[in-house]
Amino acid sequence: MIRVSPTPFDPQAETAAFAAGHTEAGALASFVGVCRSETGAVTALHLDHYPGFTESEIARIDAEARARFALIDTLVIHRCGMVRPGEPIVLAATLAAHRKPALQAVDFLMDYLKTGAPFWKREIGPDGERWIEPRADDYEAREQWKEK
Amino acid sequence: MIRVSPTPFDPQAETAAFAAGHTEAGALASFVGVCRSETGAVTALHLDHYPGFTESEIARIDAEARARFALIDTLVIHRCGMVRPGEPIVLAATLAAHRKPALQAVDFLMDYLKTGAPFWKREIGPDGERWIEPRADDYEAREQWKEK
Amino acid sequence: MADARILFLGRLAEIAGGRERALPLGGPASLGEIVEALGRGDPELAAALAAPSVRVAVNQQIQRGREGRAGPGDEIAFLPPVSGG
Amino acid sequence: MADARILFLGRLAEIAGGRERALPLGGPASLGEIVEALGRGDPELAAALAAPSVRVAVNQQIQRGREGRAGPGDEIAFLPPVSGG
Repeated sequence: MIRVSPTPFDPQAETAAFAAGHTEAGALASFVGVCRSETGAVTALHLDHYPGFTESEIARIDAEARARFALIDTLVIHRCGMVRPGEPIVLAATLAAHRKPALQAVDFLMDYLKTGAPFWKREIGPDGERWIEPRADDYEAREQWKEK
Repeated sequence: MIRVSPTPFDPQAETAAFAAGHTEAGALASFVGVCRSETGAVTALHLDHYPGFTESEIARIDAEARARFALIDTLVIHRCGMVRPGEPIVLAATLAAHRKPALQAVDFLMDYLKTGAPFWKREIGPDGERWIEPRADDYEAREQWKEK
Repeated sequence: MADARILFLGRLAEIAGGRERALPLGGPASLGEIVEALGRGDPELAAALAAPSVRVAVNQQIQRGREGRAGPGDEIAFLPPVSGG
Repeated sequence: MADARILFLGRLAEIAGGRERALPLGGPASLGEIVEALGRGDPELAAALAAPSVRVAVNQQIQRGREGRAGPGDEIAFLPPVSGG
């Protein structure tokens, strides 16, 4: 399941609901990216997105993960709008029969979301605002999957 | 924190409690290994352990993960005793500033727990019982960390 | 003349002075012509839209460079480099 | 003669017919002597304890092979290959 949420979500409650009822899944892996306060330098993060397009691009990344790894199910929830320090920005969770595909798929999803999910991040702090783009090592992390 | 639990635990509630209060953590990664029913072939899994020794060996694995990766905190909960299908066997969770160390440390913890945590697993089914030992690929997964 | 709907995402909205704009078009035009029309009298926006890192989507379909065409009623979005996760 | 406490973990408990056993010892002995005493009259247990995959811990400290020594009051544990996670 894929969701872009304009309001805060509870990653553990979402993960519990996702895992419930999959009795054949031996492995549940998950990652939660959280908005950091950078010891006060960040008062909020604003995520612009492109409704419709953003969801369909995340769906493409998700489909690629399902094609590459032996997964039972996947869950991606991504915030949009104004996010406060301590609030989750993204949750990627996978269910699989075995641990390696579950963990690798979460790693893959995060590398691809980081450089491919259509969001535009603006960091808002007491000293002003700045736009955030992926770092060089984010692009490198994504490239590594192409050799595999 | 490390815990060997003789009774079922709620991995999402444990993860939420673990993550609470770490406002500088931008990344939370976790893995939950669940007892599978193998479509009815398994009615329970019994985990023998060696009290005291088991905890200290898990603590060594955990210390190795903290030494290798830039982590803020770690959590390992491992069941002992009789585990029913659908119940969690193990939870490994990490908090870090960034996603790569968080995810890699969970992968590392699971590879080392699989081959190094002192538990002895007996699978109980309608057709009898059998002892479970790590598979060849579990040992290989562990070996790969030594090259890195 | 009917309008095409122009969307400026991320920092482009700041440069354009708004997230959305209506662009009157007499008929189908190349993306190059549309970019030129949007940048007329606004060199900062013209430079920003010309950057190769800025992708263009027509009706939510990413176009190769500035090769596509669009017309009245279409939605044309300008996307700077994304940053998810 | 005082007792050493012997622990058989995992499948060794099945072979030994119990998870725990008291072994009377007159004084410190080599692990080789202890393994021999435990396997006396029980060839299946003797073979299981001799397997190189079975590790021995004395007072929760893993020993190198069967090189260590233990005496009365010590806890000697036999550990077949583990399987966590």
